[in-house]
Amino acid sequence: MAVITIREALKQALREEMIRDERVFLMGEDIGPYGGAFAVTKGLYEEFGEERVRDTPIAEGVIAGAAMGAAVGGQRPVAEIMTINFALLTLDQMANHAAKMHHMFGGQWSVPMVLRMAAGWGQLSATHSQTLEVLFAHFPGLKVVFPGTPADSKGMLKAAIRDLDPVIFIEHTSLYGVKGEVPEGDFVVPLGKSDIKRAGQHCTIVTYGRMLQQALEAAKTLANDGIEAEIVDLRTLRPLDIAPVIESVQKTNHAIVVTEEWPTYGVNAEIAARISRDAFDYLDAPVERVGSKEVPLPYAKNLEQYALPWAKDVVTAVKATLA
Amino acid sequence: MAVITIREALKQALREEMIRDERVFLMGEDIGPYGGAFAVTKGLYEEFGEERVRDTPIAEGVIAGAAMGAAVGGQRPVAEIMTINFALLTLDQMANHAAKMHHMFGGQWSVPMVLRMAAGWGQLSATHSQTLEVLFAHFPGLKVVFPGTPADSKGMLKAAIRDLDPVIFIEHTSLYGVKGEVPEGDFVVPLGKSDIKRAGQHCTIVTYGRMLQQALEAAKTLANDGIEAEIVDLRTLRPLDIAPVIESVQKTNHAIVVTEEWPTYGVNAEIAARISRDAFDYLDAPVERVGSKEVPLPYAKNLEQYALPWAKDVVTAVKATLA
Amino acid sequence: MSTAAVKKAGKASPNGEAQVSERPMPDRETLQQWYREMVLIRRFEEEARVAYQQGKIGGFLHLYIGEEAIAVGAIHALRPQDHIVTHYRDHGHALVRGLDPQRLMAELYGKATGVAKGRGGSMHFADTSKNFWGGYAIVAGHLTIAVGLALAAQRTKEDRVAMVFFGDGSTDNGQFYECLNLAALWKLPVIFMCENNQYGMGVAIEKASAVLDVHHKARMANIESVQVDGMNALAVHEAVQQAVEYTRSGKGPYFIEALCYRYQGHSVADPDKYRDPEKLEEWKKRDAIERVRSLLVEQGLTDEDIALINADVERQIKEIVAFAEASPAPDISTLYDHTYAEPEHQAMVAPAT
Amino acid sequence: MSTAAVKKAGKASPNGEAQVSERPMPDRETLQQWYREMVLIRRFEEEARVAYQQGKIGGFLHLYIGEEAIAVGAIHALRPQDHIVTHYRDHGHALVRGLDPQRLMAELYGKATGVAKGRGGSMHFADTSKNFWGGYAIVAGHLTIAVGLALAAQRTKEDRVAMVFFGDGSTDNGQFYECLNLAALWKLPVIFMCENNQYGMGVAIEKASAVLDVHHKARMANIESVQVDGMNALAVHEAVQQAVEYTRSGKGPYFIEALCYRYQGHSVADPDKYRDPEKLEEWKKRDAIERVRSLLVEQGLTDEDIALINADVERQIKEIVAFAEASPAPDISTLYDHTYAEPEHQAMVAPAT
Ligand SMILES: Cc1ncc(C[n+]2csc(CCOP(=O)(O)OP(=O)(O)O)c2C)c(N)n1
Ligand SMILES: Cc1ncc(C[n+]2csc(CCOP(=O)(O)OP(=O)(O)O)c2C)c(N)n1
Ligand SMILES: [Mg+2]
Ligand SMILES: [Mg+2]
Repeated sequence: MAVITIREALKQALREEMIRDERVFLMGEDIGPYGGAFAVTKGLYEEFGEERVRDTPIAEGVIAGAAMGAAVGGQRPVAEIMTINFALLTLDQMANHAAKMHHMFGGQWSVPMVLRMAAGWGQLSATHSQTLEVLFAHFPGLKVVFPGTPADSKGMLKAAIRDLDPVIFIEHTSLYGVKGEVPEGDFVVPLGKSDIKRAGQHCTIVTYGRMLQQALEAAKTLANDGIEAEIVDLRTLRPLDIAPVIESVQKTNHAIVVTEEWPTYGVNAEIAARISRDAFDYLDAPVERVGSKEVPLPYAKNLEQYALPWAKDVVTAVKATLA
Repeated sequence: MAVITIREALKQALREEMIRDERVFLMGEDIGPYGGAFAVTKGLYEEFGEERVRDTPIAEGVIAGAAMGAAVGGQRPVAEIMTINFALLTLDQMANHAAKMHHMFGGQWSVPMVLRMAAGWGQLSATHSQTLEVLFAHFPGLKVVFPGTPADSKGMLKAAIRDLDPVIFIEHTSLYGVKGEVPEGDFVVPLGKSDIKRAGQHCTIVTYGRMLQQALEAAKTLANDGIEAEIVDLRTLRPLDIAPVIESVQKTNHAIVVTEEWPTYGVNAEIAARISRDAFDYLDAPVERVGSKEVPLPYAKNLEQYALPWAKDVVTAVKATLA
Repeated sequence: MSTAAVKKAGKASPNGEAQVSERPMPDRETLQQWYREMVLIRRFEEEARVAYQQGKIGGFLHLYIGEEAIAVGAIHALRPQDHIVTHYRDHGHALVRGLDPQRLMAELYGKATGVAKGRGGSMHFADTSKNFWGGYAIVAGHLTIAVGLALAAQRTKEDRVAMVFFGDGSTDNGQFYECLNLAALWKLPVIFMCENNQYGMGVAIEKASAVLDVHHKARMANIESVQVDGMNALAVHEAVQQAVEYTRSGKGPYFIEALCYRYQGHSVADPDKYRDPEKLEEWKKRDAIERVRSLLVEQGLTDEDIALINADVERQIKEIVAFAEASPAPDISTLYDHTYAEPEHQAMVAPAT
Repeated sequence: MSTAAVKKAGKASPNGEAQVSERPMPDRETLQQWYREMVLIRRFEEEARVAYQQGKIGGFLHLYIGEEAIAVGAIHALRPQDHIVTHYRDHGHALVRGLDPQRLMAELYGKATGVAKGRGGSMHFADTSKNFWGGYAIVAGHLTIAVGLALAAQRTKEDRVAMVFFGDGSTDNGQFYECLNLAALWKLPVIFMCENNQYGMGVAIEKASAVLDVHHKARMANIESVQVDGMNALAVHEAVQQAVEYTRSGKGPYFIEALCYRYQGHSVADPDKYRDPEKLEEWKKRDAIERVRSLLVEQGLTDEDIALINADVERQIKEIVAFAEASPAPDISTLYDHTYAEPEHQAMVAPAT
């Protein structure tokens, strides 16, 4: 198996799907000659030309909306919103329109589009450092995907492009350089399936995205202290596959939910609530929650790093839960 | 004490604050001669004139944004977004700008604005029937208020207008006609304080907004069966005053969270997660959750009524929890 | 045929200068059909209003009465493969496009036999077999769908245009502007059809827009635009024919502003206290149905001929209402249907009942 | 004074027709000050770039180099009470407005002494005591703030205008359009100052906008507009003086498009591979600092005089950097500060440490 970065994995997925299906095209800000703000689409403009790799104006509403309309018209658009912060400007299109169409018109047609966007930070200050997946995940009708490994990034982006429903596909800027094995060939990872990324018997860590990598790191540290953490990677936030989470907690009797967002009213809350209810009789301790401190993320490096969650915070939370 | 409707209570609050403070003005769609889509501002245009009661174009972004700018400039704007569904178009302004300014610029100034909006439904189909408070509540820097009685509606709207921070003030169309006692005089209810709306010892119902009224109704039914429910009305969703909730559950050992939204990734989840953790040793049963069925709300009356949560659903959930 | 009538129809050229039409006047059969359709729209909505007042129809009911000439003139200038997207005031467009009136009324009644299986109601008529992609209730949000449909047509080199209907109030919204710019930039085959009834709910256009000649707004994006008399189906028809030709030839989008006036409140629930009744009476004198009726009379139809058409509509209306009344409500067990198109994900959301 | 220079400055009238200026040329002291400020901006940013490359500054660093004439020409036509709102490319505006350069550099370094206490960084310079309401990083989102500030000024009948800076790329966004319409409709005293450097990141204006003369977009909202040479501080200054007079007289908003070209990539991290180096060289020949320098020479300054100014800037730059280097990072304990302005709610969010 080839070892590649998440950036490369994403590009492979886009490229393979564009070769496979003429209906697939890309649109977004700076994805053409510039190669994408995070270089995910680099080279695709040169390979496929400007008809299939379309630079757009800085107009997130119509980027999402025109992609949606093209999907209604039989195309398979993959639109890119440069960062998830700007995706607030697409919520009307995605949540009031794309999410509703299939249901509201009685199933007459669906909206097979993908809206890609990058979450992340890096001394970018408050408006450019958010991890807002929960805003989309709240809406029935949308699917929300947030992979944390190269294999999942490739396989789930391919699945998202082939999916009949609107998919919000979230990447994380600090993951683009993460390397891992990706199977060769037409490798597709189905949406809507949580995945055990590490087996363990002492506690369950539920996570996704960047925090998956932090959780894996934490698990190594914990293993040195004899604590074997089981890591469940949600990968898809809607529709949510909670069964593997509950099964794991039934075995470990301890759960820690680890997300990068502000935990309050975040994905974090839903998972904690579900575990607390569905594994009520199995929990030996309250479900612990790890996430960002609840402030707009500051620019200064020391404040930023302090406000964000890291592997060490996961270690602390696991130990507190097991104490 | 006068018995008035929530609609009347809101109007009184607006009117009194406009008389008290020249800086207070209203802007929004159809709030002028039309009197407001739900008649909350009826008569204020005639009383205060078009400078202070400003009809706007159908442009939610700049309604929120210009109100924000006016607040920065020392005014006390109360902007109205006709329904919360259209408030998706204000999220960039409220979450990326209003929520961040005070923190991001090191506390130099604040944004004393109120953004009023109506949640609700009534055979309006999927795009006009949402209860999306959680989207705003996720953001540190915003305050989110959702009152459920005439007294709270009046007192909290007055508090919101006087508050130095940006406040999302959510009303519910099916509550406008609800009547109740409202103290005379300059009656202000502080933001950020949960309130016990009914004392009881058998279980705790946590709720707000329309579901407060449904919970009160359910409590009556339950009382006939000898079950005394304690009802905690959150009223403010951010900043969240969870202590009264936890104290209540420590006493009743049972909790049911009742919200109108889709519970998944909703306010519902956060409250359930907090109770499950902070009252872990007191809970005799998992925290039960009541909310809407997780579909875009359909037009047909039978489907709509079935999909929404009612007092009877609260009764069922309480009984299941106590069983 | 009388050229006078066509001149009266006021064919307008791009960017508004009036031109003498060179197009033939629609023939008598066509005009008769248009007349019948306009009467059907009006009667359909009058019946719907009654049903609404009886509580058989819920939610919002936005009537198209007074604006019928636009739907008839515009949609008959399109071909079946052309896409249509519209707003919540969608009854007229759906009827002219040939959606089954019985299933439309059933939709208003919230019945399982409705075009959207009772999920959408008045604001969300749709029928994919007619390339009628729905009425939408978020002001200006739906314009993007038409832009996207046009993009799909352009990508596949299909000979199709997309037409989107919207009101004057929508043209103050940011989504409108983003659509204009992208459509012009990419030369997309989309026709923007603005129904300028001069009000957005209770707010007069003067209080909402810095530009009163709405079609001038198209020019900020370098889009050809024209204003037509929206009370005159022939004028609208000519303008749209011209727009379709322009757009099909690859020149990009086109913008038409049809001036009109709604005959009643914003929706049936609106008592309409903010408009001048005299002004409304002025507009009613230019009634679209009356205008085509008198053309038909000019062309030799007798009052009896016309009464026959009207009676036929009445017969149909009875069938329509009867169908809606007799249809079953959707079954509660179907609530979760169509949340997702992918079967496995749909299975995840539909709890066992 | 030389009228030639003023003619060269190319004063333009509303809606773009060139006019012969009747305004006096700024005096020598003024020009000297402008020169010094432009040099300061450029040197400040060059130092910042070095510090960025050394890892002392993080995040994004968008340089204003090449566009200095706009900030200098525009902001000196405002009065202290006039409001300023700008985008992330905000160093130039802040320096000209008189924000403390040491505290600005400290902000770039993420220090507690920064203008935003290290919370904002490069994109978020602000100082309320200077009516400088911040740089913002969401394209077009910040225009609403200026519209609102103008509304506040209008409400209180204060003699103030609000000026907002933004790029050409912002003018394709829906929020831009909504701002134009509302400002025109309510006749708000706001001056839209578009810095048209012809690129939005790596996308050329031709690929993003259906209208290339950006100031024409203002006319769609019935806003007076003008295009000026953004490489010429005098031309910008004249246009803004005219705009301020217009706007103060109650006539409503004004739109200025200043044509320019950035000298480097979108941000320091951008290798700028998508632009034609020759075209960039053409623009550099019209360098704003050079232009004012030669005016000063025309007015009798010697090369030595100018070298003295430059040396003084160098001295200041050293102090600026030294201050930033020496300042402390914010204390971790202050993380939660300023989440809310209301003390009791602030107390609710700041956990005990
Ligand atoms: C984004 C949004 N804002 C507000 C509304 C509420 N609303 C519904 S219709 C309407 C007026 C629209 O006017 P116009 O576009 O002129 O269409 P008309 O009803 O006159 O045909 C308003 C404000 C909405 N549906 N969507
Ligand atoms: C809403 C939004 N979309 C995208 C971005 C990413 N972005 C930052 S700057 C920029 C280009 C803006 O160009 P322009 O307005 O011309 O300003 P310039 O940088 O040229 O001064 C883009 C696309 C953003 N910050 N905000
Ligand atoms: Mg209208
Ligand atoms: Mg630019």
